[in-house]
Amino acid sequence: MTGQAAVRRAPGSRLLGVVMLGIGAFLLLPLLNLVLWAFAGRWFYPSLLPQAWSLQWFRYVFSQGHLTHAIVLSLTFAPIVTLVACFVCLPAAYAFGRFDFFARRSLMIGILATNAFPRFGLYIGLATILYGLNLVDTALGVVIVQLLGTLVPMTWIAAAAFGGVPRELEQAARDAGAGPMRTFARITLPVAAPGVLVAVILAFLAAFDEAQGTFLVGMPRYQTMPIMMYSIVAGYPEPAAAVFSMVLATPSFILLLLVRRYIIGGSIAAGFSLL
Amino acid sequence: MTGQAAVRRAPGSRLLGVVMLGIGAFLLLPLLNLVLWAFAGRWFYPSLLPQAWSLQWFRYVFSQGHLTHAIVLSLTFAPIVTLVACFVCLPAAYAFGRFDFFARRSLMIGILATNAFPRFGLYIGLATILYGLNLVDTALGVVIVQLLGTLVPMTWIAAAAFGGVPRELEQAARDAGAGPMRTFARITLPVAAPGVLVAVILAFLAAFDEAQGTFLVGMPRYQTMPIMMYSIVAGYPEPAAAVFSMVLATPSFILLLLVRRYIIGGSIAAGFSLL
Amino acid sequence: MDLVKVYPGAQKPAAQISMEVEDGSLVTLLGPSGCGKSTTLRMVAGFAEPTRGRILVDGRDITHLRPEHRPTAMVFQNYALWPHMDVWHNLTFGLEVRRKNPKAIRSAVEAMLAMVGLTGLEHRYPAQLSGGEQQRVALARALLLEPEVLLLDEPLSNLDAHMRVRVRDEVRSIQQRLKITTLFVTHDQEEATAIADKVAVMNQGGLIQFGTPFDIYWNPRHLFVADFVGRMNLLPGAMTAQGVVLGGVTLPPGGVVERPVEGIVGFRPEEVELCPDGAPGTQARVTQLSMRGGVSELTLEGEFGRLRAAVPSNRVPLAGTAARFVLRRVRLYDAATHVLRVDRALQGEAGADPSRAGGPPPRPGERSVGA
Amino acid sequence: MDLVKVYPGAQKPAAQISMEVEDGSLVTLLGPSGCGKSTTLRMVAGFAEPTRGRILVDGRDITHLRPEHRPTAMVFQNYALWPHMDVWHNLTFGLEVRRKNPKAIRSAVEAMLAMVGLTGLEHRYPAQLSGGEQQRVALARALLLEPEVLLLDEPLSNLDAHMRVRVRDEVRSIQQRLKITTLFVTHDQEEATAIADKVAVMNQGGLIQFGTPFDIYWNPRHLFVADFVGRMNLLPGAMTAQGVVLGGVTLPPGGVVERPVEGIVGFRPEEVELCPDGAPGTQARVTQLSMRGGVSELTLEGEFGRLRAAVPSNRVPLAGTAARFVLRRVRLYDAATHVLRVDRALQGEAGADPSRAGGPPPRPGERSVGA
Repeated sequence: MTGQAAVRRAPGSRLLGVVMLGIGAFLLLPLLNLVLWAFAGRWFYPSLLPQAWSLQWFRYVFSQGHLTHAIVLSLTFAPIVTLVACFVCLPAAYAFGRFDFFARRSLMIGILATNAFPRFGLYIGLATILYGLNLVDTALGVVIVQLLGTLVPMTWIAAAAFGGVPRELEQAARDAGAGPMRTFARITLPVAAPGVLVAVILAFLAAFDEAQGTFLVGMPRYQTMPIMMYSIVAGYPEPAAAVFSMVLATPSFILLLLVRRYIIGGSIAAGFSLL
Repeated sequence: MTGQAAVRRAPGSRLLGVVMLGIGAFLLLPLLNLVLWAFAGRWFYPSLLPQAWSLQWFRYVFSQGHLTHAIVLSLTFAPIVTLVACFVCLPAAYAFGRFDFFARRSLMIGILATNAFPRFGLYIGLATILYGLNLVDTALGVVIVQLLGTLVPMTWIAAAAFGGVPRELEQAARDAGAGPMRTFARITLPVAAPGVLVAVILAFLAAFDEAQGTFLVGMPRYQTMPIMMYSIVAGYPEPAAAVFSMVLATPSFILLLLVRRYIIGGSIAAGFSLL
Repeated sequence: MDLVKVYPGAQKPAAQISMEVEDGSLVTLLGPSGCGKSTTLRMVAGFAEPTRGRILVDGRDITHLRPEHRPTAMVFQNYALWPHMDVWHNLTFGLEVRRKNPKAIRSAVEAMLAMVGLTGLEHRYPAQLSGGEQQRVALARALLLEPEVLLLDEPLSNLDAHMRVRVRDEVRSIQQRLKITTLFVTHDQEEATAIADKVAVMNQGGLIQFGTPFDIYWNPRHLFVADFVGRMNLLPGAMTAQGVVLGGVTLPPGGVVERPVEGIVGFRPEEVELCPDGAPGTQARVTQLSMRGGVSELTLEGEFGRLRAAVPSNRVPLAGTAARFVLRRVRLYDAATHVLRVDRALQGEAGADPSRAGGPPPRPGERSVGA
Repeated sequence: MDLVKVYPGAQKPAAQISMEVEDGSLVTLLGPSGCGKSTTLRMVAGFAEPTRGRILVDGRDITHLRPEHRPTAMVFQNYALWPHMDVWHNLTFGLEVRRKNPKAIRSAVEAMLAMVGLTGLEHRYPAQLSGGEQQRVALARALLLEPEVLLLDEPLSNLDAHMRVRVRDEVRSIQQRLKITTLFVTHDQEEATAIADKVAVMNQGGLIQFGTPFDIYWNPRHLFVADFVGRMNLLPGAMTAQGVVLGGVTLPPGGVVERPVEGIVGFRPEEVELCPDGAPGTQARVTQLSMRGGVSELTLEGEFGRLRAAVPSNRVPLAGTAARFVLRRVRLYDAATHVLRVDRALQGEAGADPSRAGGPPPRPGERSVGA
């Protein structure tokens, strides 16, 4: 009854280890593959690694006018959309996080639903409206359609950030003699800053990666990087696609690295506690 | 100093009301537009509402072999992928939620990163591997590529559900004389059930809506509904696209309605507290 | 003179209170959770609005002032220190808002740091402080505002039992030194009576009794106060000319009332006196002992029911032995209205030495209300 | 006879304890948070593994048994009621696991429900119960397992102050009725001494003192115990032949020790005795009063420093007046090791009546350890 009866060993821990390794490989191998292709000089079957390394495919991609134009477009639209989203959504997020008003819950759930919902339908509905307004194939139309994807991070996560500032912190500032504006500037905003930053960055990434809506509204003039991906797969050699994927992933990678500690700190989690 | 100095009025509440209304309209109008188009019999500019209502476009869509085939394909793949995800991910989720092991955090952040990352790059990397394995344009390849999108809900949310079961509940069961298996079956699983259900449903929706990976791996044989959306926009009349969008949205709508109270209950939020 | 009045409406679960607080005194608002004591405090601070009534400080009506214009300062239950500022900036914020000159700020903050014993921790952030230190920063921050009324909202509830007593004494000592009018909200009756000049006992949004700790403890005028503050034996029974009737048994010391009254009989454990051997008294069995420092508490059982008695820890009988006791004072509360009807000190026939017990001065009949 | 021994290793912040618990007695593990008391309990229950040492119950080594095979039952701090089962199924689960017959289960559970006063709540879910009710369900669930050792992990800490005292008495009464060996973890010293047969005071993973509540309170053998349990005046000072020296002042009652000893002088507020008018004693000023039910505490200040004295609430001098006092008993702790060196009862020269104070029996010198 004593002896080898291990008390604290996880049941089936060896099997679990295998599953974990599998999941890890499933995530890592495609990325690794991508990197290998991007930096490969020569790579022939059945070798596991390229026979020669080179940056030739990077030079190739950046020499294609189509592709560099898409990169410039993406890097222009995403910041603009993020900025617009800040102006529109941050006040709303503060209201969501701080006040209780008519239809608050419905609105928040509505915003969340657009994220879980198949967005293509929503985009089609939006596109026909933009068509009626003669905004299809215009920069404004692209901004509007990309704005849709930034709604969730900008309202939910920023609302969580504002809502996560304990009311007592603001009350203590009022108590100390500060008016509402000074209280917001000196207390609420600084305390909420990490969460708001996460929201802004996720909004940027949402705009940057948006493909379906931009495809409906921006084609053929505004072919951003995610849209270009479709044609690159068909019309360019494989290493070029790998390089282009890596370029597409670079901003996400850098920004996620920047906000990693806030995400881990749980500033996103609070959003759900608002409902 | 007293009198009209309102103490508890939200600053700029009227402006905020306008912003809120704007956001609401931004979400609602495209949907409304979609519904109007789907049920429109005749609708000519500049009328705000159709001149006649009809179900003709529904009949039209369901009479097109291409489209019904896509519906059948989607409704076949999504359940299969969900089932596979259950078998692979739920044990992993339990381990994430309950035990502390080597690289646990890195793995969880890795999984989350795939969601915030532009997935197209990942899909290209995965597709080239599947190409090497001769799995492109096969059902197995489609299942594998759709599995990628189910990882986040199935591990994060289910891990949160398991992790949210207080250890003491399990310990109390052990204390009462139940072994580990009985404790899991009678205590852990029932208590975690709502969160696990949410995870499964979100995994189903992720598989159901997956377009980019399936596009790379499944074309031309496996054109699921989300992929068909691209061709329907170009090749079919507008009301058909609206109807097809609505059909695509139906499962999401029903399932989200089902799990609404659990989402509101916050079973997703717990996931972030695990890190 | 401070005059604080709050009469909020009844539609919300809020407080209905009307009381005057003396200048420089410490008043505790005591009651179970949800009794409206915190709401009352928040109304004084300006974070909640009374539906009716007025709040006056020094005769000035502050009912409709914004919080930042009120002469109050609050210490929050969770301290509410600003996490992105170090201790120094937490303390100077309020003074900077008031545009004090930097030199005056510097010296005031340094003096305050010395007073609360935090010198040297100026550059720590709140997260780097212990609970007790955070508590003192919060107190210092409030005191630096030189409020006319200091408001403390369960300031000790996040400290462990041991720390709580220490900080409590510190708060009291600072309050007395600065002679600052203070409202102190707590749900802990021991804390409330230990620290206060006066205690306001609240329940279900209403003020039940307002008086000195001594008064609240020995002369509870309502069953709720008797039950909530300290330990009180409360048993259904009656008072008759022959004595107190509990469980059908008449307890000897007679001459309590002329006409019999029924209700709930209440007496403190300290008001139960064990008789020396041979002296008359009600027979009982000692069933349980509980050491509480210098005083121990025993459970006595008999036909009369079950009651608790307090005895000095050096005179504790063994559990299971027999004992005799008399009551030194009894109160009777109306079973329906819960209001005090009779309060009588009893002359112990047992010939026990009245000066011996740790209990209160018997007050012969002076408080009898009814009957 | 129950024998419980735990000697965990030192690399983790865990407990180092070696003690025997008598059959049928209630032992409280008392200490500040993080002292290892909960870890000790979890080791007995089987949820944590000791790195060394053994745990014996009735002579049987259970150190390596899985939790489900141990003769222990635990009441968790947060109750750990299964939220998806109603009260009835929470209570029957353990019995069903043990394959008792349904009839026996039914009657056992019904009897238990009656005992803890929950009859009629069988079909409520935990979320529909008050904190006190949940607590009783948790206790009932543990008791139904008929454990040889009942483990309670801060079972009262989630109740409000008032409820805590009530449930505490209930737990003690049930424990005594069933004569069930119980380990009770708490950080509240009042709770620990009130409920226990014996108290184990722990700090930083070690057992500091193990004894009866009386022993722990009056004879703390370590500075930590003196400070943590009850209120103790602790002042740096010395004992000399002339008397106790505090702050340079020699307090009169002489003949304490032959050779002077320095260290930290400790005495309880109850061991400070106010002298009647005219009687000799050390002069002091009363600076603060604190009502604590039947006993009040005052702060005395003078050249000797600052100390607290306990007096019956009916003999409280006014704040600001002068008073004289003598010490009835003093202890001296080593300033470096914190261990008790001297413990002396003092014959009050003041001629005060030793039987009067609520304090302990003076124990003339019997406990003197050093010097």
